[in-house]
Amino acid sequence: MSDIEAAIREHHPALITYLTAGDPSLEDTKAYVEALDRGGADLIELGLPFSEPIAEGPTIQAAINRALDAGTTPAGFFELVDDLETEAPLLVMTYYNMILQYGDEPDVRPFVERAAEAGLSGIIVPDLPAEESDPLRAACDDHGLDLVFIVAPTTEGERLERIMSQASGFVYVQARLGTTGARADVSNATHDSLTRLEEYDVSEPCSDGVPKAVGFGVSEGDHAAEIIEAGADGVIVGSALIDIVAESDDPVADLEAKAEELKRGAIRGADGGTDADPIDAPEPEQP
Amino acid sequence: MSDIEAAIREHHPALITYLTAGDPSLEDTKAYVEALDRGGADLIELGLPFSEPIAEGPTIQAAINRALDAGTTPAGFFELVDDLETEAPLLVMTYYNMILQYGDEPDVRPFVERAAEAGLSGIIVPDLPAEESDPLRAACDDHGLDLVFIVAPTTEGERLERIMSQASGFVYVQARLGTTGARADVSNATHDSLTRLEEYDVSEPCSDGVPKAVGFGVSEGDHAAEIIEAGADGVIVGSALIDIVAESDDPVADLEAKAEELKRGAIRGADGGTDADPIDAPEPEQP
Amino acid sequence: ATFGEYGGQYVPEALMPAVQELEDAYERYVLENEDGFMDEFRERMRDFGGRPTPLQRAERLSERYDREIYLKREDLVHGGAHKLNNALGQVLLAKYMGKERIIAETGAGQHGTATAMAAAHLDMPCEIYMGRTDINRQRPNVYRMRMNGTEVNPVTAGSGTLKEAINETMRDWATTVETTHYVIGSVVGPHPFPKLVRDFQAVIGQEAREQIRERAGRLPDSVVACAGGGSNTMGTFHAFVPDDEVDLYAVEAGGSSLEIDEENALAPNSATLSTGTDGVLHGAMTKLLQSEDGQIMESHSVSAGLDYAGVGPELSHLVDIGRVTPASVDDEAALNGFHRLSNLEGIIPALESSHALGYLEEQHEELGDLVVVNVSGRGDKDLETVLEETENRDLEAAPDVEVFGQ
Amino acid sequence: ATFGEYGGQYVPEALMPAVQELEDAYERYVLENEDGFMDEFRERMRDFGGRPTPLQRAERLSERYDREIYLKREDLVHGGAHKLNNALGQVLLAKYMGKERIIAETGAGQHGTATAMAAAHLDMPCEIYMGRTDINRQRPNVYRMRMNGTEVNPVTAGSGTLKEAINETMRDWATTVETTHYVIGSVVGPHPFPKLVRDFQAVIGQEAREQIRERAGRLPDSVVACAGGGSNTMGTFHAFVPDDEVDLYAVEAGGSSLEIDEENALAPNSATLSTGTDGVLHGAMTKLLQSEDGQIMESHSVSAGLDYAGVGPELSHLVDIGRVTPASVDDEAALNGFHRLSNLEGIIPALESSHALGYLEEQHEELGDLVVVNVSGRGDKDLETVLEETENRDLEAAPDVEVFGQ
Repeated sequence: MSDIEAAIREHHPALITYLTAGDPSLEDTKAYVEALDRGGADLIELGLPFSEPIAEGPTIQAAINRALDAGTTPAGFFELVDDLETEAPLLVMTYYNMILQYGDEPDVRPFVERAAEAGLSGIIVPDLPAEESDPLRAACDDHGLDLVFIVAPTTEGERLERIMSQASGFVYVQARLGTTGARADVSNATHDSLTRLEEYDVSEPCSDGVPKAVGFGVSEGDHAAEIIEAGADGVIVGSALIDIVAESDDPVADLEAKAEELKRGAIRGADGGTDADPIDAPEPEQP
Repeated sequence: MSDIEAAIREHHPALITYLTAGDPSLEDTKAYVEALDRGGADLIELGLPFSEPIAEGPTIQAAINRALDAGTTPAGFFELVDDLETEAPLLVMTYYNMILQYGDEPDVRPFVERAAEAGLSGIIVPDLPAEESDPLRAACDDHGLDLVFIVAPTTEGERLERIMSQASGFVYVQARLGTTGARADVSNATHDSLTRLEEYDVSEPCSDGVPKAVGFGVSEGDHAAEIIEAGADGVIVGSALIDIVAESDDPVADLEAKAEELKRGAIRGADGGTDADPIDAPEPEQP
Repeated sequence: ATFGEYGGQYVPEALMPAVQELEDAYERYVLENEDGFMDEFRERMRDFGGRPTPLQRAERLSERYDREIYLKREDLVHGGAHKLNNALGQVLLAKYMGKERIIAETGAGQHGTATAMAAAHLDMPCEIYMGRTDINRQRPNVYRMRMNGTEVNPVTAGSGTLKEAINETMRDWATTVETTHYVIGSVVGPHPFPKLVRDFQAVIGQEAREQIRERAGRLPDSVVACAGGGSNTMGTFHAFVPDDEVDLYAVEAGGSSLEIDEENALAPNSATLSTGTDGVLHGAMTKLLQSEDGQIMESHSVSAGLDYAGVGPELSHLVDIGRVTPASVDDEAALNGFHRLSNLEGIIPALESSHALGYLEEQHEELGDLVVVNVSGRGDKDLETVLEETENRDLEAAPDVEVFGQ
Repeated sequence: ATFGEYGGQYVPEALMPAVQELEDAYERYVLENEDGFMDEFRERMRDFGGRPTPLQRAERLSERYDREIYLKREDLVHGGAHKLNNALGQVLLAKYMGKERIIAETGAGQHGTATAMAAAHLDMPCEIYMGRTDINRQRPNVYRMRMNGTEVNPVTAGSGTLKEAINETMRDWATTVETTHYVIGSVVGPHPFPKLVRDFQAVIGQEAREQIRERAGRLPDSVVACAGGGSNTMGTFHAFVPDDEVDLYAVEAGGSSLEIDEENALAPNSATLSTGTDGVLHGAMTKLLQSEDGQIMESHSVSAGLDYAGVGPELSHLVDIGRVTPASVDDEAALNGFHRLSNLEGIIPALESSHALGYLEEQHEELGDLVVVNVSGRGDKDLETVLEETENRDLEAAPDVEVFGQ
């Protein structure tokens, strides 16, 4: 069992957090990651910024732009990871071209090799569907890294089965169509997540063999609780954390507190204890 | 013999002058016409302004615009002519549409009738070639008016012969192609006129039966002399007089003096006396 | 005269030999195809001009008006309008006649750009007279002419628009007539221009007539075209004139009103066929917008290409004998027609053509079951005018164009 | 991958089903003409789009270069460029697929206006993403889209140009994929887009191949087309690819220099085929202008339509196997090409197409005796740019445009 799957099973229900590396600097990212680790994140995704983030909403796009403006490179990124000592395993989230271009020739292997060397446990590539993933999966296998697949609301039937069967680490269950980031109302996203989970047999934790974590629009402890209660093995939170990075006067403290809130919510969900703040219906849309 | 032809033969060589009626007002035109009459003009053309003077150069265009801006109408024009008592016979020069529209229906006859009543002796229509002139010529014949034809540098062969045979009053010999008005150098126009006259047998005054007067670009007494010496029966001057109307501080005096200068030049030409100020060659072109 | 009581050759004597020379050339080259002139003309209109143009069934207009509406797509001719049909024909004819230089007038610039294109294509020096006011209003067209190597001569006389540009071109021609051909831009001017231009434009109706028979199996009940000077009108109608069962509608610019302001010599429209009186302008007897005294009015239309106080003499004749029905729609109906075709059919028509479309909206019930409308040109040139004019009105067919808000 | 090592489907998982649905539709409707799709497409391109376009012998260019030069006149397609071939094909396909909404990106606005026209024609709701910078630079095209009833959504991210507009359209698609078809504007994007767009554009080369055989009695020695994303390029080349004796030249925008500024991630050119390296962008493996790390460069060209850091994967493949020769000319050569065709042939070409003409000037001696050049679009849209860019240079082919002096 991979580090990632082990972490999720051990810390079930799992909190998975995302930050863009280099936003606003790699030094800051180091402090933020450590804060999340302290706050209870069980897995940490680190975004290696790419200039064309087609799967991201405005919040993460802005984070990526800040990171690129700050001069974040793959080399710097890996040095950051070299330096990080977290309890939570680390994953890199980046676009396929960044992986291909690392090294002298377009080839996925140098990147994976360096990722393994830096101690990363897995890779998520938002623009790499299963159909195009053989070379990268082979390289990941060679170096003991998980290649995490995303399952979207449009993923159905045979394709869903095939992806589930290839999955390692965890399956990233995309709560709804669209891009990353909180929309006008976060509770809609929560409801979408719950609907998504109905497609799987989630009566038991990790019930289909591989853990399922839900992302896209999760931002509060109560949403985490709802999602976990509905059967998810983990929740993935990104944009809500980026907002803290961008806006907080004390991001380190606030990130740690946010991780704590989310983790508590997840645990509450696992205990079936969401009564305190039930989400009965979508809130009205904000204009 | 018509008034016009009689005037040319009696005062040979003839000075024919043009002014736009109503420039800058009909009262002023009256005074100017009388001044030209005193100064020695043997025939006076009065322009009835039309909004689209396609045969005129910039000087007469501007005069026509001033006259139209002053509110000059056919009715006012004829009233002016009613009032004028000049020794020189008067002609009206206007475009065909002005003639057609006088009266209730498009018809040339009301205009000709009124022209005769006002005492005009002839009509010149710059946009009416011989081919389209039958109705107007018939009306003119009915009322004893001359319809004066223009012969252009491009008028040759059969057409020239036909026009000469239909001519009454005088033939307007257009010195050169283009529109009315002095060009950069007036002596070129004089030379063009002389060349034009070579087409006719001009060894004797009025030698082809009908008098020939040369216009387009004549502005000085010496040019008049040259042209008459070459065999013309008259010279036609317009734009040079319009310039006086537009620019002089005392147009009445200046117009009378200009007419005297031109008439003297014409007489000198008839006496063969151009030696005083010979025009041997075109002057260099003005930039 | 040439057409009933209309037409003729009312030009200065100096131009008569040139006009007669052109008459001779028209008969030999155009009517008799001497030296294969018409073959070469047609070949060049195919390869250079993009002919034939389609006759397109307008699906949504057909639905809207509950009858079959077909559009003749002259907007697809090279340069963006039917104008090239005539300009290329005349420049080629000038070449056959041994002329060395081309002049032409232009108002909004459509005829000027077409002539400039034709002159570049046929390697003929070309000068275009254009009113100073129009130059300032239509800079893109001035640039297009300059790009084609044509001189553009500003005309400052009068209001600095089309009428003055024609006057000035005639003056040039009176000076240079021996070496120069004047490419008149419409079915106006002295004989043989109205016939010559009509014959070059007649390809519109010839194609449309054949196309509609092929598509609909019969002749149309009516044919609708806008009319300014009338070149697209006569071009569209000519082939149908002998077909008595086909009604022909010439839609003029009603401007803001059909009334005229006699005192200021202003007609706030260009509805010459509908409201004009007989007279002589620019070489021909025809219907005119004129004062009682015979002074030519300043006309007006939101569409610069229709903004002319005269009209082709043949159209005057066809109206007089009842073969062509004159009609007009106002600026607002034309603007709505512009927006409607853009929005419903994905074709942005010239404001000129939009008058025909405005008439279709207002009077489609009179037009029978099968209607051909000539889309004489494309409307890219009119975008600014339409935006300005739309802003001041509450037009039912206009979209909100505001995307620059923030 | 789809073309040798190039192509593929590098898209977010959420889009995979849509991409596969499109693959299925492509095979059925386009390849197998199911329900007569291709028949309807061809009929609409004839009646609405104005096809076939002429292949014109360029007389003065032929003389200048002492060889036979033929121009494929895509500038005469409705809307003013080859873009409609693809836009109409895809909007029609979306209709056959039961989609209810169209989205597309646009840079300078050519693809946006073509898509808006097609959507209006086929009565499909349409939204276009366009960078805020491009919106401000290309207002007339924004107005044209609005006139056709299309929404224009400003994209403020990044430099606010084409690349960002594509990103944003992909994001919309990832949200609305179930009801919406994304009309990609070139032979780029995930499979099957590069084949689909190529097949809709292939009519250019199919017509040209038949026309040149008819006119010259044989195949050309070479075919020249400009290349940005590559849709007019592949459209022109596709029919000739099996003809080994025909050389194919893809002329890219050399911009101001072929050097790149790695530090600022700027390429002062768009010469992807000539200088790019392999990578993945916008769904496909292809040649790219990118930094060593893999960040996509800001590209540059005086021609907005060529200004893209990627290129169609099939072109990358054809260059790799030696079937297509990549080439480039700089901004100045393109501007001279623009002026030359305008002046000598009376055709104002798009600045994109002007690159092909610039290459003709520089390298005609390599091109053999019989050359076909694709004039992918008309240049009216480029007048302002050309005036500005001409003012700052001493161009041998440019006229003096000053007529506004006084």
